Amino acid sequence: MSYEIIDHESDVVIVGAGGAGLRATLELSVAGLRVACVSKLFPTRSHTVAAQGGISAALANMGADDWRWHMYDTVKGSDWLGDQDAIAYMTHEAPRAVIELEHYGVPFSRTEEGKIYQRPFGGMTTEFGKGTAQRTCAAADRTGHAILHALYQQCLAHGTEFFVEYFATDLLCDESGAVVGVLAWNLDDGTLHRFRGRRVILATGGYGRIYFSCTSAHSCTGDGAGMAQRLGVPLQDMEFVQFHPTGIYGVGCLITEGARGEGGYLTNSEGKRFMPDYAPNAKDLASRDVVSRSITLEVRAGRGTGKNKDCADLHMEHLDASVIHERLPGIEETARIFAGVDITKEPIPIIPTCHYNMGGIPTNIHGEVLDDEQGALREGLMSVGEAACVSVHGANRLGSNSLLDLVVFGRAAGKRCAAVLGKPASAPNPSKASEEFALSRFDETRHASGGVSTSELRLQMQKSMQDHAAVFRTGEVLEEGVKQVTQLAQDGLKDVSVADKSLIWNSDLMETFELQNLMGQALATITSAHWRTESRGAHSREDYPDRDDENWLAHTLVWLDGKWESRFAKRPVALEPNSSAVEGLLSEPAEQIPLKARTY
Amino acid sequence: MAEFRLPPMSRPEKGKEWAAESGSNTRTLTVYRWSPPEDGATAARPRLDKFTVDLSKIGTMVLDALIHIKNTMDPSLTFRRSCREGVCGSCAMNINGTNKLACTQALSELKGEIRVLPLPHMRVVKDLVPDLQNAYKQYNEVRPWLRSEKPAGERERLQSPEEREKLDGLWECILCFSCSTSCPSYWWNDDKYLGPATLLQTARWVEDSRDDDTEARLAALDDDFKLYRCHTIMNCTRTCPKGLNPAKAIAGLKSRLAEQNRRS
Amino acid sequence: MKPLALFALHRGTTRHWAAQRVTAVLLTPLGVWFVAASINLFRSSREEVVRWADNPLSLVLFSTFFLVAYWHAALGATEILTDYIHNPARRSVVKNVIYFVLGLSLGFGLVGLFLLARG
Amino acid sequence: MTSSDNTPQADRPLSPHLSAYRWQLTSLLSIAHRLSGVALIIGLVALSFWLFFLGQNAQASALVKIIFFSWFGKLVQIGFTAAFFYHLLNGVRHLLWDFNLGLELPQVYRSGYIVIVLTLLLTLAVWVGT
Repeated sequence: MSYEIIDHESDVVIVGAGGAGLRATLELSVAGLRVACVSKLFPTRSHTVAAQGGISAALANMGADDWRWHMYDTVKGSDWLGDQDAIAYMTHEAPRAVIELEHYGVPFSRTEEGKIYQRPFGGMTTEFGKGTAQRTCAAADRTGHAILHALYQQCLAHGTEFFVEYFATDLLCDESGAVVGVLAWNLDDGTLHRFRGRRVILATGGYGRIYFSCTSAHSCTGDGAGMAQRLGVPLQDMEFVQFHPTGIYGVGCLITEGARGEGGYLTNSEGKRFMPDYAPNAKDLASRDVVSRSITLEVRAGRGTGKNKDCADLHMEHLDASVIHERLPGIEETARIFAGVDITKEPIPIIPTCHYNMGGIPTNIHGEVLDDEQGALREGLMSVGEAACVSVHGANRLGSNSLLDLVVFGRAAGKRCAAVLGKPASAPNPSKASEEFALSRFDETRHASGGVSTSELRLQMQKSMQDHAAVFRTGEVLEEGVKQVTQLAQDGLKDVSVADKSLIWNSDLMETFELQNLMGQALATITSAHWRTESRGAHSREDYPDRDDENWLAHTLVWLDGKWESRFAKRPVALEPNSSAVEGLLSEPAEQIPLKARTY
Repeated sequence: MAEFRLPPMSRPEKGKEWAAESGSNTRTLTVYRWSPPEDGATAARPRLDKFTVDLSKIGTMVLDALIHIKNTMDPSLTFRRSCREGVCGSCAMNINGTNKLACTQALSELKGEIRVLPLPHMRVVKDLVPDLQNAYKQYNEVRPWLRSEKPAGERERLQSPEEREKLDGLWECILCFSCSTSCPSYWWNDDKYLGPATLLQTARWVEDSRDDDTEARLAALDDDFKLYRCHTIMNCTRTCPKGLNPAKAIAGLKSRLAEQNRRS
Repeated sequence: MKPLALFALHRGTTRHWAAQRVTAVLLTPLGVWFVAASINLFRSSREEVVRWADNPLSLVLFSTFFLVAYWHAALGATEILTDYIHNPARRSVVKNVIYFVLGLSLGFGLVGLFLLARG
Repeated sequence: MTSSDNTPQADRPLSPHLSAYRWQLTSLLSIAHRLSGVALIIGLVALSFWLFFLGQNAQASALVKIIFFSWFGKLVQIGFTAAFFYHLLNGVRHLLWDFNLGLELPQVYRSGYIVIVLTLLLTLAVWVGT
């Protein structure tokens, strides 16, 4: 094994060029620090591009609104697992963040007065749950596309250096364990690169591909969290996986909640609108976990639609064709291509589909990674976006809060780096051992020649997760799942084979690295789900149907050791919104949202 | 001189015929293959491999077939893909003679044997992965970001729904470069002609009521090549997987530039 | 775009583009006239052609058509050369050769026309 | 967009283009416009020389006449007529496009077919009707 390694030095290395990575990159470029943004995808191909409905902010363009109402909705949506100080910060920052995006050139849809158009979204209310809020700022139904492109364009405007189609395989540390860089593989020419920096920000997105059916892109393989896990960093709240109520039946492509925001609704095989039975007030705009469970219950009760009676119908044919054309053109296209449905005439068959990972690398509101239950920081390492868990989404994310999360915390992380790092300075060197580890792992994986192909192993994992850790969960089924996935991780990965040994654009090898990353997160997800014996938000245990605040009002931290064995700890939820973490950051104090039963 | 024929070493030769899957409903795909030479070896010519897949085992799109081939027949088959729903622009390729996104091109809509090639007239990195550096560079060259001297203020810049509507059909571009690589003019002058994708992006900013740099943007196009190699062949519009109309956007740029030059 | 923009003066490459359009616009009616007028001309005897060329209106229209057509041809040829010949020096040489040939042939045509008109 | 300097770009093959891209009405009519234009340049030169010879004397014109009335000469003339009408009609199409008219794909196809049909009809009219 001998690889020539090309060296790069900067102040901050950012891994991932989706919404969060680009926002952080931009902030640092503006601050005059040297940034290297390393991404396995060309920036505008990141999964942020697929976000449809919009980005929430209490701009009050469509009627009265207040960031504290937004905060209330987010805390309630999170089933009180979200940290209230972080949520206060995010919702407080939201209007500024969205205005900033507009200034960057995002082509938002407009109101008659020329302001940013805002649509209703699930779980978004006024006056602490009393009315329906129109809070979600939209660029038709391609808001993620609009934001991602604008952020990339702003980075170009600032001359940021991108390393595109470089796959980061492992983090590099110095002798003390502080993170000082990454090892990355340039797909274009097959060379290995060492990116050294005083800080590394992981902005690698979610890991939706642990499931067989998901709305996530093929590239959503949680590479950052995988790297962090190998370093012994814990992951947080991994059992909380959001199933989006409306994925297209069979293919899993997303139909935005904005479809219901604009007036769409769900029916069962009897043609009946069933959501009012489950959520009398919010109806079809209840939060996602509630709607997903309702659909699943309808199907279980034999009232599913379709040939196999295993889906529900999403109706938009009653909407004005001009509304669809102006505000939901992408949905019209997606439904036509993937479901063969003309939404102005017929309903779309939909099914809850794995969509978002609330859990991830635990961080504070500056994106700095927490290493244990006491909140000690991992030196040099930061994380933002879906890869991270701040936590603002708690047990269930509200639609249109994820794009907000990206830009608010991407910016916060950039600001923190700029504040802490000051002027450009040289980066420390990684330790020999750390480099050795990364290099030998690269080489071993490349030459893996076991008995099972990467795709076969991946399929087994995805099926296992799908069958054992979906919308509803029970201890027994989870236990079987834990067994299966552990075995796949322990024995399967050892026995994997990489058929292609080349170095240039070897996608077989890349998919194997991705599978290694996925596997750790699949295991973290299913073991955490097994560990948490209550139902909260997206985590629905049939054997423990109630929320248990006495024992479980806490974040789950899960570590994996070298043998893929899990270890757990609880970290308290921040219930005080005006904590020291947000001191001086809120223009006015936030009020604590007291615990109560969650109904819509 | 423009080379209308491929250089000898670029001409694909007959490749391997992979063991066909059995089933009552199969389709054959002919797929362009090329791998860079391993250390010291000399480069081989590209080849066209034949794969026959059982449609009952896979999804409905060309991308599903390619993934199936990669997963079950030849793991070394390489192509870009990500969102699989037509929004990220990764999997643009030449399918049965026109450029499509493999993820939104239904197999059932294609007749006969399916021929899958990389985007046309591009340097091939491996199999179906073309080198897009030049296209990205050209995109950067038109300074595709909002430029305005006016202070933005505390709130959003106002833009009427009518002004905003002018951006429809422009901002949705996913930079897949299907259009540029369908354009013979771009084939012959890809180093100097910006191509439909990048020109569409220029139009996106020229038409934006919030952008104040229209004049400079147009003036930057005023040479023999950047804009004027467009001869309204319309292959771009014909092929755009998102149904956009780059040719129309370019026509708009030409007339705006003409008017600007007349005025000044 | 205002139609007038076509007929106005332009700078830069726009001039070439505009000139191509202006000549095209002129050639449309002139071309139709030319076809109508010349349908039988090619098959006519020399005397008939002479009689035809003797008419000042035909002569003016024909020479205009002739000149504009050559202009349009030269612009079109340049466009093709710009597309296909990448080396600027070589392109310039070929362009000049073509311009020379076109100029020469235009000259021959005009001389012929002049002779015919004189009878 | 950085890549290291030792990229083996020179080895990379060029992907198939002209030979692989499907001909369709858009590109066919476009190249036809160009080819008819080239033909017409040749026609224009021929016209000049016809005038020149005609201007000379009776002998020269007699020779020209023989050429014109030969079957080959006729064929060439029919070709020029078709090229002329095609270039003229498609040129009008181009002019409309320059005024931002008819650039939607269905319109492009419709006008394309109209140009083909009109070219055939007009050529026929000239050579059958006279």
